Amino acid sequence: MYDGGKIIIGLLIFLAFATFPFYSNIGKSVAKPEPSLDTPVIKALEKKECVESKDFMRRNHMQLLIEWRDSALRDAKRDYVNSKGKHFRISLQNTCMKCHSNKKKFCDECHGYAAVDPYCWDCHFVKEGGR
Amino acid sequence: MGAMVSLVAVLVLILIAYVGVKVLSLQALFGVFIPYLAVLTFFVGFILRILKWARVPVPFHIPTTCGQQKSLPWIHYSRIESPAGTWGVVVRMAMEVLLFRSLFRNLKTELHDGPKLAYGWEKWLWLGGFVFHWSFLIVLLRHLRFFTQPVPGFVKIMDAVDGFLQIGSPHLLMTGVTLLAAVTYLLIRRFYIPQVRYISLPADYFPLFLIFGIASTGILMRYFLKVDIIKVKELTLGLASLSPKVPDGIGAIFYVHIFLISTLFAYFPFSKLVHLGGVFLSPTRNLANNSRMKRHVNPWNYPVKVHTYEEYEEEFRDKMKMAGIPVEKDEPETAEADSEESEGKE
Amino acid sequence: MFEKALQGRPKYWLWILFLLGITGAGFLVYLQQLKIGLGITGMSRDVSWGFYISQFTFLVGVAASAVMLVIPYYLHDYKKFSKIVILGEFLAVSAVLMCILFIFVDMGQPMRIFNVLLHPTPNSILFWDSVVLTGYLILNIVIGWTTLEADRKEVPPPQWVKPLIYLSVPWAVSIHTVTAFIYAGLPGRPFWMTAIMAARFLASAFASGPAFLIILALLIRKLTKFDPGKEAIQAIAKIVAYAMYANFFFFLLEVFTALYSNIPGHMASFQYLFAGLDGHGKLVPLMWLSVILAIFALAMLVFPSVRANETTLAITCVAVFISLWIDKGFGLVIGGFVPNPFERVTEYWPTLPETVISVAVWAFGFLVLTMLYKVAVSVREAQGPGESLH
Amino acid sequence: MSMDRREFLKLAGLTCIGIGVGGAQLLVRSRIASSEYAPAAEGLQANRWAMVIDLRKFRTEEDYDKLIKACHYIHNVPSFPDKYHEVKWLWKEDFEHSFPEQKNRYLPEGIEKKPVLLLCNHCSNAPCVRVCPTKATFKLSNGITAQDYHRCIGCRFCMAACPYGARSFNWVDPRPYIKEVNPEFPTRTPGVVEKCNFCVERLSEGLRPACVEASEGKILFGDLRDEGSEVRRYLAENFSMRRKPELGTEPAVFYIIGGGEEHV
Amino acid sequence: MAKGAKTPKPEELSKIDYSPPKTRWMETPVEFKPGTFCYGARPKYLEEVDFPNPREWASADEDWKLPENWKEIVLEGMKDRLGKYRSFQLFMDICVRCGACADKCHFYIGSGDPKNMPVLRAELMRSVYRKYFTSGGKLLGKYAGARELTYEVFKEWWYYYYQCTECRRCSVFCPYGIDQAEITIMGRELFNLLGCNTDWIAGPVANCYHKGNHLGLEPHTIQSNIEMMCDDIEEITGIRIEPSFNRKGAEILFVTPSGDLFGLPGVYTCMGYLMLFHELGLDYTWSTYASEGGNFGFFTSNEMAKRLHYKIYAEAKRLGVKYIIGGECGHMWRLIHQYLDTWHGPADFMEVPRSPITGTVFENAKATKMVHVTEFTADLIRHGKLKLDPSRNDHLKITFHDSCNTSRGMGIFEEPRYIIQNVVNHFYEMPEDTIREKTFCCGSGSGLNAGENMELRMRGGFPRANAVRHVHEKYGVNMLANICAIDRAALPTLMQYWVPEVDVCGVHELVGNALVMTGETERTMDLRLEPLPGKEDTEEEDE
Repeated sequence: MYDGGKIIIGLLIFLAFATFPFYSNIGKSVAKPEPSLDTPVIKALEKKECVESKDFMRRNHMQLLIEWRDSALRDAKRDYVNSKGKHFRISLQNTCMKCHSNKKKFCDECHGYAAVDPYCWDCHFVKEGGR
Repeated sequence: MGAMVSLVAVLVLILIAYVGVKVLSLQALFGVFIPYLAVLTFFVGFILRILKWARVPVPFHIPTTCGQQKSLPWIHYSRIESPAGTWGVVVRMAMEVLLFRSLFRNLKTELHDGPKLAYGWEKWLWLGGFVFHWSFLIVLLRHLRFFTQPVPGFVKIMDAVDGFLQIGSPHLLMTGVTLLAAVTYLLIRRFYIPQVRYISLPADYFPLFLIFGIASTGILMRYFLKVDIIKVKELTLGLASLSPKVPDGIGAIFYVHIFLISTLFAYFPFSKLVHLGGVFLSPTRNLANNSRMKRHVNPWNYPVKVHTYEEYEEEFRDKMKMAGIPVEKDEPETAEADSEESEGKE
Repeated sequence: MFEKALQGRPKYWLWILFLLGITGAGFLVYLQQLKIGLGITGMSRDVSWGFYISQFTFLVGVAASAVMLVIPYYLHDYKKFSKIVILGEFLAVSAVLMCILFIFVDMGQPMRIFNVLLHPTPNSILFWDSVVLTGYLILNIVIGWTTLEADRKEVPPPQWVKPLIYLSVPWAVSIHTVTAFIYAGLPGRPFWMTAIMAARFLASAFASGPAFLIILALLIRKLTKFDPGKEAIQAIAKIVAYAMYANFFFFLLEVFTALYSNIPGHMASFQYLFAGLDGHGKLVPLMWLSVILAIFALAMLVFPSVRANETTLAITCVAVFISLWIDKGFGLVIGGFVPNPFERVTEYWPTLPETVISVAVWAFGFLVLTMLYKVAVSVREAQGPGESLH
Repeated sequence: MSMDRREFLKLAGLTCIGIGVGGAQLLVRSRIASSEYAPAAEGLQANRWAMVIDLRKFRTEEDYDKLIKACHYIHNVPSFPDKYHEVKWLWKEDFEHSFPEQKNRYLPEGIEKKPVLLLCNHCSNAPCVRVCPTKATFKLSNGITAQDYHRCIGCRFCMAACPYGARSFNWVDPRPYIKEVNPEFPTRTPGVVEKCNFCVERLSEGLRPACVEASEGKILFGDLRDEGSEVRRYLAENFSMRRKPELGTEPAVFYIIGGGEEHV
Repeated sequence: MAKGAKTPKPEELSKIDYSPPKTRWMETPVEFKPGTFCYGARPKYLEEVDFPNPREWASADEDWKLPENWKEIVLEGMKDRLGKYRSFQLFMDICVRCGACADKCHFYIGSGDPKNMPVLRAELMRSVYRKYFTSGGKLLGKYAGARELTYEVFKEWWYYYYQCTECRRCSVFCPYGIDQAEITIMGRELFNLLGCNTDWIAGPVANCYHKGNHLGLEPHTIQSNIEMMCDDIEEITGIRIEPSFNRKGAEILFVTPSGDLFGLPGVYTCMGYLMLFHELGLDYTWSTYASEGGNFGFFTSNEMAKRLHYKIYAEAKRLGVKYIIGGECGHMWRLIHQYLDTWHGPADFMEVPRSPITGTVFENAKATKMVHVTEFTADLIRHGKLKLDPSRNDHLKITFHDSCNTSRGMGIFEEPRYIIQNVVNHFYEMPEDTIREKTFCCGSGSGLNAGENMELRMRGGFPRANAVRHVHEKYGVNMLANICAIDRAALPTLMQYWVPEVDVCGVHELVGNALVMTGETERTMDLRLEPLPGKEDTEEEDE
C-alpha cells in the first residue's frame, strides 16, 4: 500500500502554500516606495535636512519619536539638540508634521509598503487630514 | 560535546555572514545567491525526501490503537483514538499535527519508596513543543509582509493581534518572545534532564541553536540594532519576484539573520526536521483500525514455504486414527513418503 | 490529570458547550466594547466604576475564602477537610481568574495591561493588587494541582509545597485586604473611607465563599460519585454562620458611625442606597432585598438543626450568597460614587452589553471551575472505595 | 561534558541577561542618538505653578464661557451631548456644590448659586498620582500634575481617587464630538483619562495658560514658591479659599470668593 | 530448566538507578549481564525451518560463529527492509529525540539501563543507518550521530532487541507514532539472516511449523488433554462434554494458543471455552493441525510468521467452516487483526461471521472472518443468552490486565471488561496510567519468557506487578485476569516474585465458573477443583 495519490496531493498542497510568495509575485514589479519631500516648508529649506541624518531617521524614527514623546511629556524637556548641535522643538504635530505635512505621500508611502500601522494618528493631527 | 559543537557551528555561521558582509561586502552572495540556493535545496530536498518515503510501501496495516476498537454495535468505540474510517483518521491526524495529541499524553514515571511507581503529570514538553511550533508558524506567516505587495489582509490581522500589547516601538510581537522562550526551554531541558542529555546528538542541539540564533537576530534587528526595513523589503520582494536586487546600506544583522535562515532551509531536508512531512506518513497513526473489516494488500507479498496439512497428516495419520481423529486418506498402506515440499499458495 | 477535564458524559459536554457559548457571545460583545469604548456600559464621569469592578471586588472575597478550608486542614490538622480543601483551592483559582478578567474588561486600554508591570508603581494599591492576585492565582494552582496530583499518585506531596501552603494563608488575607485598600484609602469618598473596610471584606468573604462552597459540595455529591462528606459540610456551615454574623455586625458598626455622627458626607451614601437621595433610588429595592436575605440567613444559621438539614442549609447558603453579592457586587462600589464630589447624584445601572460581558466572565469562571472540579472529582472518585466501573 | 555544560549555561545565562537588560532598556527608554534633551529655552519656568481665580471679577456668563471655550478649543476637548460621557477640563459649577463642605447658611445674596470656575487643582499631594498604577499620572518638577495619555491604561482609579471630580474619561472616540479642531494639539484616544494640564505645552512656548490669557486679569498664574510672584502677593492681600483643604491634598488653585458684589 | 544466574531479591531489584552512565552511549560497550539474556538457538531448530547458519553457539561467547560476510548480509538486509517497510524507513529518519518515550518502557523503568529507553534502543540501529544510508552520516560521522557496524554493535543490537517485548507502549506517547516494535522486528529479522536467535523462540517455531503448535503437542495428545479437561468438567458439573476434532462441515473452527491446552492456568481458560460452547450447543470443531493461535515466528521474521499462520486459513478451508473463533491470546490477535488477511487472504471461502445464538453479524470481522472469543461472549451476555451466577467467583477479587498486543494492536478493551463485570462481583481497575492503551507488558512477551533471563523478566514486569500490588493492597485483589496465553504463562512467575498473594487467570475461566449449565449438579468446586466459598464443608460430607 503506497497511498501515492494522497501523498502527491498533500505535497502539492504544501507546495501551493509554501511557494505562495513566489507565484504571487512573479512578473510583478512593485515600485519601491518614494516618500515625497515635496512640501512648501521643505522646499523653502535651504538645506534639506531632518533632525538627524536621513539614514538614521529611516532606521530609527519610531524610537526617536518615543524618546521625544517621553522627554516632552514626562520630563518637560521639549528642546532636542541633535548630534550636530542644532535645536529642535519636540513636537510630532508641530515640528515633524510641519515639514512633512504630506502624510499620505510621506509617512503612508513606506508604512503601507512595510504593512505597519502606527497608532500615532489616532490622536495626533495631520494638517492635510485635519478636520 | 554535542552542544558545544553545535553552538560553535552556529557562531561560525554568524561570523561568516558578518565578515562576508562587513569585510568582504558580499551582500549579493548572502542576500540573493545563498537564499535562492537554500530555498531551492529545501524544496528539492524536501520533495525528494517525501518521494523517497512514498516509494516505500506500507505492507501491513499497523495503527497503534489508543482506544476501543469498533466491534459490537453497543460498545462505544473510540472514533478518534482507534478510528475505523477515514474521517476518524483525519481527525486523529489533525489532532496529532495541530494539537500534538500524543505528546499531551506524556507522563512522568517516578519511583517512590515502597517500591511504588507513580505516574506524574508532565505537560511541559507538550507545552514547550506546542508554543514553539505554533509561534514559529505564526512568525513565519507574519514574514509574508516582506514577500507580498500588497500585503494580504490575514497577514495584517495576524500582525495586529500579535502586536496587540502596546509594548515598545515598533510594537512587541508576542510570538517572537514566545518562540525564543520556547526554544530556550527546549534547549535547557536537553541540558537538565539527564536522560534527554544522554540521548542528545549534535543534530539535536544544532537546529535549536540555529533557531535560537534566528529568533534572537530577528528580535535584535526589530527592536535594537534597527535596519532600514524598506530596503529589506525591496530585497525580499525582489527575491520573491525573481528579480533580485540588493539595496545598499542594510545592516549586517539582516544578512546574519537571512544567512541563518538559509542554513535552516538548506539543512532541513537532511535532518530530523523532516518530521514536518514525516508526521503525516507515520503508519501507526495515519491508518484506520479496520484491518479485520477491510482487506489490505502487501505489494511485495510472496509465496512462502509452508507445512501443509497433507504433510502433517502423513506424519501423524496413525496416531490420529488411533485417537479417532478423522483423516483425509484412510488407506491402510503407508503412502510413499512424498517428501516433496509443497509450496503454499501465492 | 488534565485529561479528566476532557472526558465526560454528554451532559458534562452540554454544560461545557453552554458555558463556552456564553463566553463566546460575551467575547463578541467585548470586541464591540474594544472598538467603541467603555461608552457601551452604563458607567459615567461620576460613577466611573460599575458592575465590572464590583464583581471583581465580590469575587476577590470568594477567592480568599479558600483559606477557611486551608487553615483548619493544614494548621489545625482537621482531617475532615482533607478531601475538600482542593475544592476551595480550585474555587479560588477560578474566582481569581474571574477577578483578573473583570479588571481586564474594565480597562480602557487593555492592550497596555503590561504597563502595570513595565512601570511598577509601589505607591499604587492597584499595582499591589495585581501582584497579590497573580501571586494568589499561582499559589493556588501550584498547591492545588500538586497536592491533588500527589493524592492521585497516592504518594505524599513533595516537601516544597508545605511552605507555599503556609504562605497562602496570609496571602489570602492579603488579597482582600489590598482590595479593600483600593477603596479605603481614597480621600473624598467617605462611604469607603473606613478602617474596618478590610475586616468587613474578609467577614463577608468568609461567609459568601464558604456558602458557595457548600452549594457546590452538595451539587457535587448529587452529580458525581464523590461525597465531600457531611461533617465537612457542617463544619463549613459553622464558618458561614460566624462569618455572616461578623459581617452583619461590621455593617451595623458602619451604619452607626455614619448615622450617629450625623456627618452629611458620611450619611449620604447610606441614604442613597437605602432610602434614595434627591429623588434617586434605583438601588433601594435591591439593597433592602440584600438586608432581608441577610436577616433571613442569620435567623436560619443560628439554629444548628436548620444547618444540619442540608435542604434548609442549601437555601440559607443561597440567601447568604445573593445577599452578599448584592451588598458587595452592587452596593459597595456604586454607593461610594453616589453622591459625587459635588454632592450631586448620577445614577448607574449596567447596560445590556455590560451585563452580557459580565455574565460571560462568570461563565468563563464557571467553565474553569467545572473543568478543575471535574479533574478533582475524577481523582477523588478513582480513589474512593467501590467498584470502579458502571 | 559537564564542563562544557557549565560553560554553556554560563554563556546562555549571559545571553539571557543581555537580552533581558536590553529589553528592559528598550522598555524603559534608551537613548539612540548622540543627542541631548533640554527644557525649551523660551519656556516659562517655575518651582510650583499655581493659579488664583478671582471670582469677584467674574460677572457675566461670558466671563466664564470665554475661558472655557478657549481652553476646550486649544486642547481639543470634546463636548458630548450625553452627560454620562462628558469630558471637562475647565467648567463651572455653583458655589454650593463646588464647596459642598462649606455648608454655611445665610451667605451674601447670590453666593450660593454663583458659578465657580473649576479645573484640576494640581494638588501637591495628588491622590490621583498616588493611585495611578502605571505612573501615567505624575508630578512634574514644576508642580503640575501631568497625564501621559500614551501610558494610561484606563483603569480610572484616578477618577475614583480625585476628590474634586476633575478627571474625565474618554468613554467613546472623542473626535466626532470636537466641533472645532485645533491642529496644533492632539486629541485623545478612547479609553484614557484626561484633565486640565495647566497648559504645560503653552508654558514651554513661553505662553501663559489659555484661560489665564483669556481671563484678562481675572486669573493670576505664577510661582507659588516665589515670594515676589504676583500670585503670592495677591494671596497675601486677599482672603482665598481652596477646595476641600481638609483632605490635605494641597491644591494649587486658589479662589478669591469675595461677597456682595453683583452677580449674574 | 532455569539455570541462569541467581535472580536478585525484589528488595534489591527494586533499587533502580536511573542516572545514565558517565560515558556517552556510543562509547559504553554492551555487557551481557547473566540473567538478562536468553540462550542462543540450537541448530536443530533452525534446520527444521531452513534458517541460515545453524550451529552450536552461546550468546555469551566471544565468537558467535557468524559467516565471513556477516556485515554485508546485515547491511544488505537493512537496505532490503528499508525499501519494503515505510515504517522502518520513516522511523529511521524522523525521530527528534524528544525523550517522551524514555520512561514509558517497562524495561527502562525496571532496569534504569539508558539503552532500554526506546529512543536509544532505536538509536542503536539509527546510528548504523546513518553511517551507511545517509549522506550526512557518511560525511560527518559521529557528529551526525553515525557509527560503524562492528561486531560489538551487532551484539549490542542482539542484546537490546531481546530486551524489547514489542509492546508498543512507546508508540502511544511518541508525537510521530514511532513504534520501537517495528524497529525491534527489523532487528530480529537481521539476526535471523545470520542464524542468531534465541533457543526459547526457535524451539517453539520449529515445533509449530512441524507439529502445528508451539508446545509440540501431537494430535492424540491434544485430544487426550482436552478429554482430561472434560473429565474435570464432568467432576465439577456432572456434565460430559464431547468436543470434536478436525471435523469437516462444522460451522465454526476454534483456534486458541496451545498454551491453553497444556499447563496451568491456561487449561482452566480452555475448560471455560469448552463449557461455554457446550452450553450453547455450538457447531464447532477443534483442529489438531491448526492447533496454535500464537505465532513465535513473528519474533524471528515476517516470513516465518507468515509460514506459521498459514495453517489457520488452510484448515478452515479444508474443513469447510463458515468462520473462525479465536481464543484469548495476545500476539495471536495482533497478527490476526493486522497481518493475517494481508498474508493469506482473501478469506472469501468463508462467510461473514454471524453468531448462531444471537444472530449478531460481526461486521468488524467481515474481511478476516475471525471473531475474538470475548467479542463472541460479550455479545451472548448482552443478549441475555447465558445464565450466570457471578457469586461463584465471590472468593476472587479481580483486576484486569490489558495485554499489549490486544490493546495497542487491536483496541479490545471493553469486551473483556464487560464479560468480567457480568461474571464476577468484585472487580477493581489498576491505576489508569497502567491500563488500556497505557497498559504495561508482563515483561516476558515476544518470546522472552524463558528461564535463563529471569532477572530481566522480573525487571520488565516490575511496573505491571507494581500496579497489581497497588490494587492488592488497596482492595485485596487476589486474581489477575487477562486475555493472553503468554500472560497466563508469564504472570504467575511475576506475581510469585512481586505479589505472591495474587494468582492469574483467563477471562473465560471466570466465565466457566459463573456459567450455569443446563442439567448441571450443584457446584462445590471452581474450575481449579478448589472448593467454592461456603461449600468447603459440604464437599467433605459428600466424600
